Amino acid sequence: MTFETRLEVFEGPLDLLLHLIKINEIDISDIPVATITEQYLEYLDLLRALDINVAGDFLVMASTLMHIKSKMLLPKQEGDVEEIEDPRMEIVRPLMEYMQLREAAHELATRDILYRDVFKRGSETDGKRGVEEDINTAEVSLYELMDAFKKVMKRRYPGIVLRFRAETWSVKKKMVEIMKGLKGKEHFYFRDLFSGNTSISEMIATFLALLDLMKNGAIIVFQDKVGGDIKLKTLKAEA
Amino acid sequence: MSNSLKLIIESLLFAASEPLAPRQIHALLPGNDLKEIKDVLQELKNEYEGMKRSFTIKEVAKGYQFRTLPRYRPYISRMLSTTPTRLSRAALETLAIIAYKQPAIRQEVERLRGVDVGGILRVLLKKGLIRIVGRKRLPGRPIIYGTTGRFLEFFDLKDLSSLPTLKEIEELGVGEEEP
Amino acid sequence: MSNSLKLIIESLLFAASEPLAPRQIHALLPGNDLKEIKDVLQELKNEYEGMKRSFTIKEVAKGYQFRTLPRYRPYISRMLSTTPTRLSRAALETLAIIAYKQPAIRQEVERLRGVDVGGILRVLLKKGLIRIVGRKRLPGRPIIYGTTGRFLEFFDLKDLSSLPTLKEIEELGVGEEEP
Repeated sequence: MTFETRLEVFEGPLDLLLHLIKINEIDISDIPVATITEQYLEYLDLLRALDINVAGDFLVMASTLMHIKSKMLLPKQEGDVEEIEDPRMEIVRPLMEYMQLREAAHELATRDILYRDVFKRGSETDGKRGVEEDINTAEVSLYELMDAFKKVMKRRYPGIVLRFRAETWSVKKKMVEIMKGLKGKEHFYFRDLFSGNTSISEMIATFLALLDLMKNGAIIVFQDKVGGDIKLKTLKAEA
Repeated sequence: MSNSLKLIIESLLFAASEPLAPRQIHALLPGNDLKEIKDVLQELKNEYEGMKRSFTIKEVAKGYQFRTLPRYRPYISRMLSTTPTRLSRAALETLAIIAYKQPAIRQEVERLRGVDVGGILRVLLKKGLIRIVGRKRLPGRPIIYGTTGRFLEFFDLKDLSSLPTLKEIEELGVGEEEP
Repeated sequence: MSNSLKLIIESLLFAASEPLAPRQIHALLPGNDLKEIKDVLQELKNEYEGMKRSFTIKEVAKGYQFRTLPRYRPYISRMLSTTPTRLSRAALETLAIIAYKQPAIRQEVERLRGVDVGGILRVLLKKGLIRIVGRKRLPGRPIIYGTTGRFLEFFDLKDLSSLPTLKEIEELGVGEEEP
């Protein structure tokens, strides 16, 4: 069992970049910036085409990539004796750092985790009190104190500006839903995927689920003609 | 009798918070028959009795449960009585208001919470989390409350300025309603 | 070494809901010196390891705790019918940064992950895996985060120094991205 390592498809710009490097089988120390930039932008375009808000972080990386690309195009000064740093280091360094900590995160996930792999005495049997609950009952944390105050304020001043985070949707569940929806059907319109979705976060979950299914090779997404409606179908149906 | 079945059942008894009946265990291990499970439970019980440890397996409430022996009660109850106290939700809210609004008077806290907080203030005073700072120059000279050094210790804060501001709480999206 | 002290300590470990540090046990049994208590704990740990039962004593979060062995996981999780706490990859990565770089501020975490982590910090705070340590002497006095004892308990770590060392970049191949 993996520890939810593939829940989010692309966590952030670095994650997407690493993915592109991997599928292109590129050496991280010698990234073909032009190719990668192109693919990176294609991905962003895809997101936009699907009306998904592209996080600012992705855009910042896009401009960084384009900047590096333009630097790489500059003709090398013949007479330059001074060693100029490879402009790609600007992304290679954070990428390497990111890989390092991602590895650390992965190692954490493979430890004998309490309530997943090992159990202490007297864990609750009714299933309702999972870890979350347990974690909160130990002692009062500072978080709880802050939370308590927020709740009071909200009760007293219902109109106070509060940022409600929309319900969190499970990408896994969405994946199951999509697969169920496709069952027995030849294809399915992409836009219909979201017809029942009631919030932005649900839509994002649906979309992430779709990306994950694509990545797993469970479904393919296609258009009959350029600019046509996007449809999906399971790979099985195609065979 | 398979040793692995015995250890599986033992692990279940160990991790359960309530006594486990043979039937419940059977439901979890349908591959083994009830009779066998009952025998294993009995064997485990006998085994622990013979091991002379500080705990054993007892048959209680139609089930089996790990329990410490009565003679260790004094030590265990001493331990349980010293574990950190959990604050009620009401106490936590009151404490939070005092922490953020201090110096605060009772009326202010009650205005925000919408209920009487006399009893809770006493609890917090007793726990040493709040203290009386003085009296306000207002009719009735109401008592002013503030947090204590123990409060900082309790929440592992270096000083009061380390208390996150409301804006910072907002930025974390704290205060989200439970689903 | 007295057998009765060993069994008293065993009973405490057995009844405790959190890992017990030698110091905590010492506070409960002031008649015995700390060194002796530490020795007994080590002896108990070795004893259980040798007993080959379904549970053993582990050194976690600067204390000792009875825990089941990983191989009994399927049966116990079926019994508890809880979905194990799921930390998203984002949460795990954020947690890893805070664990390795602590004390860490949000900006540092965001620089390393390349994305906003506000919501994730909230989740980790809520789960009690990280805590607010204080504020940094920087413009805006940003909040400093660190990991908690629960983090150690959760990830089966004796203390922070037992975190696996960060791998050198050269050892990391891009190819091993997905497990």
